[in-house]
Amino acid sequence: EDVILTAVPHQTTAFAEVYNPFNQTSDVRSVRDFMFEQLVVFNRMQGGKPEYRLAESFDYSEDLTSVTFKIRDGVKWSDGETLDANDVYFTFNLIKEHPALDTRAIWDKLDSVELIDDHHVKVNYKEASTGLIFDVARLNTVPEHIWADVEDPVSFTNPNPVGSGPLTEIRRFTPQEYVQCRNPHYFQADDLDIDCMRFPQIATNDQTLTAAAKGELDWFGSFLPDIEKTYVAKDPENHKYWFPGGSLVIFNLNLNASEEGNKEAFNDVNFRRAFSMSMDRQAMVDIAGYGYPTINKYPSGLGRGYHAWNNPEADAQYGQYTEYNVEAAAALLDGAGYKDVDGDGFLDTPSGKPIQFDLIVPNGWTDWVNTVQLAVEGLNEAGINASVSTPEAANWTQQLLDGSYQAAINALVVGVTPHMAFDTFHSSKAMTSRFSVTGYTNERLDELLDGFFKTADADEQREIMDEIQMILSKDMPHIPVFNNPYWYQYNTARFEGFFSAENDYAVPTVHDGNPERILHLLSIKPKS
Amino acid sequence: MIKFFSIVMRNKKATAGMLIVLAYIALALAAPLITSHDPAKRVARPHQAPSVEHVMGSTRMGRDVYTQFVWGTRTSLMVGFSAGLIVTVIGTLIGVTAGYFGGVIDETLNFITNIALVIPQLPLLLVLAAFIGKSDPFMIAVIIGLTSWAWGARVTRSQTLTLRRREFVEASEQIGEPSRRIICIELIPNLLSIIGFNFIGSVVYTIITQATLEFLGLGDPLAVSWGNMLYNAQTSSAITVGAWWEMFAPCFAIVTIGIGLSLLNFGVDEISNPRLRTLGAINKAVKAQKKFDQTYKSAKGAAS
Amino acid sequence: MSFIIRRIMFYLVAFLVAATINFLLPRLMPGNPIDIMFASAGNTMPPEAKKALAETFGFVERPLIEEYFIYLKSVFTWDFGVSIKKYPLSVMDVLMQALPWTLFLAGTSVILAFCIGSLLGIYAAWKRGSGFDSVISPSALAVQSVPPLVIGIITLYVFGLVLKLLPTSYAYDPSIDPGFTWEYLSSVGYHALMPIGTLAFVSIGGYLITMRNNMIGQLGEEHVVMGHAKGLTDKRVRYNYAARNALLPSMTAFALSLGSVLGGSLIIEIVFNYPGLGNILFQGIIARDYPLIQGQLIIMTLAMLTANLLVDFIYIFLDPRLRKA
Amino acid sequence: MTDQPYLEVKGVSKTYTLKTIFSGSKQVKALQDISFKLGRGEALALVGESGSGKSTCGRAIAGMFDIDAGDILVNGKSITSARNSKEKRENARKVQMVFQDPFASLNPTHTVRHHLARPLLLHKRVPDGKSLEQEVIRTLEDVELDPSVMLDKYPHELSGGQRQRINLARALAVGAELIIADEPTSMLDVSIRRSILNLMNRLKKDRGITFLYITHDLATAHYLTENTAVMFGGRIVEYGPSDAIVRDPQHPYSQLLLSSVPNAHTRINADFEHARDFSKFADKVRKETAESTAGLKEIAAGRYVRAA
Amino acid sequence: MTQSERFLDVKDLKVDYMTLDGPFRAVKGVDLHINRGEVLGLAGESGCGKSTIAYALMRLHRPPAFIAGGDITVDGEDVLAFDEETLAQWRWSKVSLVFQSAMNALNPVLTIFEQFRDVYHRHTGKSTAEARARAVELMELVGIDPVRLDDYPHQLSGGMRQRVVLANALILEPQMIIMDEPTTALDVVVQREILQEIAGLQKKFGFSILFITHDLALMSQFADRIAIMLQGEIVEVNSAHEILHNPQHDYTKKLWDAMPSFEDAEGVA
Ligand SMILES: Nc1ncnc2c1ncn2[C@@H]1O[C@H](COP(=O)(O)OP(=O)(O)OP(=O)(O)O)[C@@H](O)[C@H]1O
Ligand SMILES: Nc1ncnc2c1ncn2[C@@H]1O[C@H](COP(=O)(O)OP(=O)(O)OP(=O)(O)O)[C@@H](O)[C@H]1O
Ligand SMILES: [Mg+2]
Ligand SMILES: [Mg+2]
Repeated sequence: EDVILTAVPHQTTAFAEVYNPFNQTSDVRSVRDFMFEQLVVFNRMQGGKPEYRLAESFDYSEDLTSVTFKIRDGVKWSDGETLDANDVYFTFNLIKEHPALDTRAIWDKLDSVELIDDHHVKVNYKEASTGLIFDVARLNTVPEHIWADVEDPVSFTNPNPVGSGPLTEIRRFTPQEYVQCRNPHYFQADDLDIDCMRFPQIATNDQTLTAAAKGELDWFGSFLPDIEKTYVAKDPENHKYWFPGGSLVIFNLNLNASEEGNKEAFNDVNFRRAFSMSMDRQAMVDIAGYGYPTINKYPSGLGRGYHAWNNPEADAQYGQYTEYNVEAAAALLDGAGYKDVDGDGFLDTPSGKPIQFDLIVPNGWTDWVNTVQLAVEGLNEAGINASVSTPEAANWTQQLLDGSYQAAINALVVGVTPHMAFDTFHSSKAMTSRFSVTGYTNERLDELLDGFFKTADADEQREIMDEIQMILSKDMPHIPVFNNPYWYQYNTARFEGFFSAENDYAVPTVHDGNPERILHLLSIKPKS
Repeated sequence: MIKFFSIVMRNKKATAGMLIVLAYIALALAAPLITSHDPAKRVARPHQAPSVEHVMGSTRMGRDVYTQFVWGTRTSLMVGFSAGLIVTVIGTLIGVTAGYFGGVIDETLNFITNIALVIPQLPLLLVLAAFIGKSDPFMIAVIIGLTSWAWGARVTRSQTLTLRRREFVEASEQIGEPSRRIICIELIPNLLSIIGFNFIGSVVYTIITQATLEFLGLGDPLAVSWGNMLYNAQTSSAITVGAWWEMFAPCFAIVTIGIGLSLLNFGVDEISNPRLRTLGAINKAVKAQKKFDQTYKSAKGAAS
Repeated sequence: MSFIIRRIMFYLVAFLVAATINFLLPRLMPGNPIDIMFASAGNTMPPEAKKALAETFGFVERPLIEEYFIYLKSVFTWDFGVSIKKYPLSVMDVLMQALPWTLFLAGTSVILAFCIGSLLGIYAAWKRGSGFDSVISPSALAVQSVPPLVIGIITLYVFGLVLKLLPTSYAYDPSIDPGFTWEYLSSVGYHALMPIGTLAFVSIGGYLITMRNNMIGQLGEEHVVMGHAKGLTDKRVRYNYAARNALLPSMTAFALSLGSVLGGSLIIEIVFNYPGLGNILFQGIIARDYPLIQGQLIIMTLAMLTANLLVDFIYIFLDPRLRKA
Repeated sequence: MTDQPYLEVKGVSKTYTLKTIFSGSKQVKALQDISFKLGRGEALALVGESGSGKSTCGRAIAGMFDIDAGDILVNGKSITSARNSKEKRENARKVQMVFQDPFASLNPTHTVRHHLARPLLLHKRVPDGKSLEQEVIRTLEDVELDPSVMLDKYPHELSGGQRQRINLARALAVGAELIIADEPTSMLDVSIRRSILNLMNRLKKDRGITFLYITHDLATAHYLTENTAVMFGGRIVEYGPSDAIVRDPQHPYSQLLLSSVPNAHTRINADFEHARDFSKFADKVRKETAESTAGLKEIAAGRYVRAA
Repeated sequence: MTQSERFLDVKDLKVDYMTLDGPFRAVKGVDLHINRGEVLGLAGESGCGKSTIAYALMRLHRPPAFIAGGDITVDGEDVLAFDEETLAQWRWSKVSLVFQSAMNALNPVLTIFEQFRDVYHRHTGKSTAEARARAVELMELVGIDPVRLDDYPHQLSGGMRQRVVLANALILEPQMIIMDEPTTALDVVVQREILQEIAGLQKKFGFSILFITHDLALMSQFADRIAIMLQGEIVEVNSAHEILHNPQHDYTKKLWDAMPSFEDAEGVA
């Protein structure tokens, strides 16, 4: 009798067979990590501790401009062929040749890749970095003996997948469900107690809830309204969830806003602080977010997930500005010279220009829309003429990217260290992606951000991070409100060993894009 | 107007429909007077069951359902009536013009109408609504209005064609009435019931479609409307968490206004369509005949 | 020009016009599909990779007219390109996967609704003014004016969630392998029960009312009275004399709804998570999957045109007056 | 007959093309080479079998469609010669049509006043509102209706005879000089037919209005008109003084038509064989008449017959 | 006249139409009889209730009409006492009906033969082949080529259709045929053809006819007796000869008066 774990890594209306690990849009989201493993997984919950997968270790060169991976010995592809450095080398070159496969754009920063021997691959950077490895090590190595003959690897559906991960065999595939089973040659077979994973097609949160409430799902992550009532209460013994903080939700105020009044206000730190103080973060978390997000009152936006990096100095000096206090916000504005000049009931800038802006939020992102509505309530109360606008997601992105927005809600992807989120303020990144659209630059900050990965010394990094936090807390270029939850629910009726708040070993979600899910899979065991 | 009401009152269904519609219109007009909250503001704890303070409970976002219901009526009626107006004006114009002038004009307009009829409506609406982006209720009304006139145009055209063959139109031409006047003075008054039918039908269709679009998340989430109430209820899984009132209110509203308008339409149709007009009398006649047959038979039975 | 040739011309031109609207729609609207594709994912896909992908999908900057001809060619060769959402599957593959389900779901329900609605309509007209008529006809009307959406939600809630009688999702039990087995077919039927029921339910009203009104018209016709005078049975008069003629206008509505079948079940498919075209279209719209949307609209238009053609033929078949001039 | 006829129809033809479903199109020759003259204040009856083109002929004269060939002169001027809309309207004014169905020719949504005031206004026959009212009343009196009760009635409140009078009144209000009456009494009750006929007769005699009277009914034709044209299959088969045609029809179809007019004084022949023979005979006449292409021949002064 | 000679006997027939303002009496207590083999003409102006009587005699009146009183006896049988099934069997086999306009009386979607067959089947239960034979016989009787049996009504001319209806009425050899303005829509030549046909058939088979028309001249050519109707009542019944030469009631006189005859000519010679 096979041990089958039911999981929902992705919502879709129908599955279609695509086992190409470079495909970003496929509905089959159990290809990466479970079918094709990465070189190294950096465990975010453990401060970026490397968990070696296909690589057994890596070494930087002295000047930090190259890194050499030692590929694990004795790893076999699911068809029995040996996996070695040749495959890794082949894969690096494959994505170099086909930029559409290079989804993390690593070849922008790579100079070359060298095959040292059957067990060693050396990756040469364009410049020194200790951060680039987070992207480089995520490479999903594919078998050279198969992919070398593939004509167009971009549109290749890889119908008979040969992989290196724990589950490589597609036992059953229908548009409504597929079952992915054990790799007969898995290198870590001893730690794998799951024979198969079953992936039912589920299209909406509602349907997830229906299935989950019936206890049909073992490992999934979905927004479930009133989770205590709708899910946990159905089987309090086994229905569990854990929502660690993830991506950082912020408000972007466009420092280059086209409206004079807005620009003047946004460029005034007092205004930004008053803005921040008008945010009822708790209500946002509780009402818009159903209590699931993690409130973020770090003036730098650091977030509880990186609390280990926290600089208490920043809290002490600027902590007041992330406390909800509309009177204080109003007083601050008043003191800075904001008055209602034109008598419309809202404040104008010290130079007498009207402040009026829409906070844009993508239509359909309900929790955000509600968050913005709460934000506007607070802002209006403080005398700021803000309103909500809900363009389509595409339009929202567009406005962010071309800088035509005034103010927006946005989220920053967080990485292994806080560096990733903060790096969006690096002047070189300005306006290159929707994450770096504030228009704030600071030379000292650039230096610090650059320096962070130039060193492998932990204390030095710590110092740099402290100063970064001070700068960001002081200037408050963006207004953090909360960290989105990592959506993660599980059911212990049939399995145990799930990560949880008590057993917080790694980010626990089953979603594609969470490399740590491989660690999670290996720790799940059937209940005896 | 008075005539219209007295006609409506002749038919029970129409009267019932009329009352419902009037009730909603009153609700929409009196919205500021009969609500004490801001429909878009948090005024209660999330998902409070109906109580004296919040007679229809509160939404997940802590808004007052009753207030949203009442203000939503405004939106729905506004959208329904404006789209209905657009549909009716375009449909009537095209239909009457095609039917009256005939020939190349008819062929052209009829062709356009037929094309508009074969282009799948709902999908097109969805695509348009999604692509236009911020589709506030008024925008939706315009989109629906501009894409849904074909049916009305077709019906109006065929009715105009019948009328056109009626001799009074030919007589008007004979005395030298200009076309414009013939259409407006001679034809349109005779088309009123069809136009009314088309209008009311479009209003129902629009209200339903708008709610559907909003339910699918293609509307403006900030608008206070029944469709958004549904959408919000759906995204907060109101039913699953037991907050049935959040879902119930918009469902009830859409269903009753739909029924009200349709009954009105049905009744007006029964009144204006001579074949359907006499249904009440028919029922009475059937009863009268039955009664006669019985007395006849019993009289005969007694006699023999 | 004979009628047939004129009709065929009409169909051709209508198709072209629809195809052109189809072509222009996405191009006139804002938003780039590739951006949308990654917007919500929070993915950090770099511009280079995006551009490379865009080219794969055929989003190459070209003069509009050139693009139009390429598009027209693709329409006539049934090659709508690659779906963005379901990349690397072709649009045709995606649609063909969903098409049978929608055909089954919507086709069955339209036919059901038509049959039940028409029969009830015939009976209501026959007994016009009676208790049956005065209850069923306004109710039909009421049902007709209730959005499918609301009925869908209510049935889903009552039968699926509260009573737990019927499945709330899928076209068949996912653990069953498709095939010509009793297990599979019965599962398909079981899963289709609620969506088909809902769809049929909402459209019965329309057919009932149309049929009833036509029928009342027919019942006043002299040939129907003659049927009675000839002493024919009520049944024969009802069906062969009155209903047969009253059916003609209803057939139009019927065939047209057969035509809109492919899009008509959209809401129901979404509510019941049914893997049909409507669901696909909706996902396509959200994802700005232009090739998919275009392919789908074309197919829907084509279905609509086919249905119109069907109406033409049904008319000729049912009404001998049209067979010859 | 005066020297210049008021109406002259010269070789008028009209063919309708019917579109069919499968095969190509079918042509109906509704009028073929129709010619006749009609003097001012006179009346001409068009009689003939159903579908022979009587109404088509009337409509052609009323200018309701374009004819394929020939010419129609009213008062010596071709009706197609109008160069601008004013002339056209003036032409249209002179020739008015009174239709068969008195109900269908009145707009159910308007009152009698509307129906009469519009033509008066359109043709500027009134200087102001007050004289308009007087003019409307006068017109009503012309057709022997009581203005005090009629003015604000709707068509459905009127009897058939009253409706037909309003139709006539409308034609008068326009200022018609030639009235084409297409079976104006066939939808009326027998008992009021006579009064409409009398009215028309009076209009003809007292007002000098010219009538083209289209009918099935030879007796009324005889009663109202000076001349009669018998039509069959889009052609005139016989033309001449009504009295002469009634008493002594020359063309076989005219004879057949006349012999078929019910006569209260002769019992119908209830012999089965006779019925069959009559039927055969009628078919023969119809067939021969249809096939013949001969032209009209004058057989006496003002009497024309087509060779059978 | 003995009772048994009376094929149809109607006493005090009252027919009402139910309107929204209450019942409206269209037939106000009519007494009427037709002897065997007799042609009774029923004349009167439009709306006086002629058709209403015709329908009521076969109980074909449909709501909002209803029979409010009276007796109808046909061949000694009480028609008003029949139950539905007896009534259906009785119709057409004893009394048939030729409608006002044959154009609309035939079912447009059935072939001529099918319309013969369904009535033949229903009443005799005989096979299609026998129905065919009978239909051919009847078509020949009314002078239409039997190959037209497989045509649809719209493919026949108005006169032919009227004859088909007539043939249809004869199929079960009824003892009476009610004819409601059987020739109104036709031109005089065709009208005469049809009328002679009817007269011939009547002579041959000897059935009774209730002949309804508003054309008095036509009626006096054909009927044995004539009843004049005015607003739901019969105001005068007499032999055709008497009605023609010696009308009693004012209304009858007015009817005669209304028809210009050739003698009325005022035209120019
Ligand atoms: N608009 C039309 N389109 C096609 N054919 C027509 C049209 N109007 C008349 N016809 C045909 O032209 C012929 C003459 O028709 P018309 O109406 O003039 O006959 P009529 O003598 O007035 O007959 P009736 O006595 O029945 O009124 C008929 O065969 C008719 O079918
Ligand atoms: N469905 C109806 N509802 C109400 N009244 C009706 C209805 N049908 C007929 N009548 C009335 O009944 C009366 C008799 O009608 P009927 O049809 O018997 O007249 P008729 O003598 O046959 O007239 P015609 O010569 O026009 O056929 C008329 O006054 C008519 O208005
Ligand atoms: Mg005519
Ligand atoms: Mg009658």
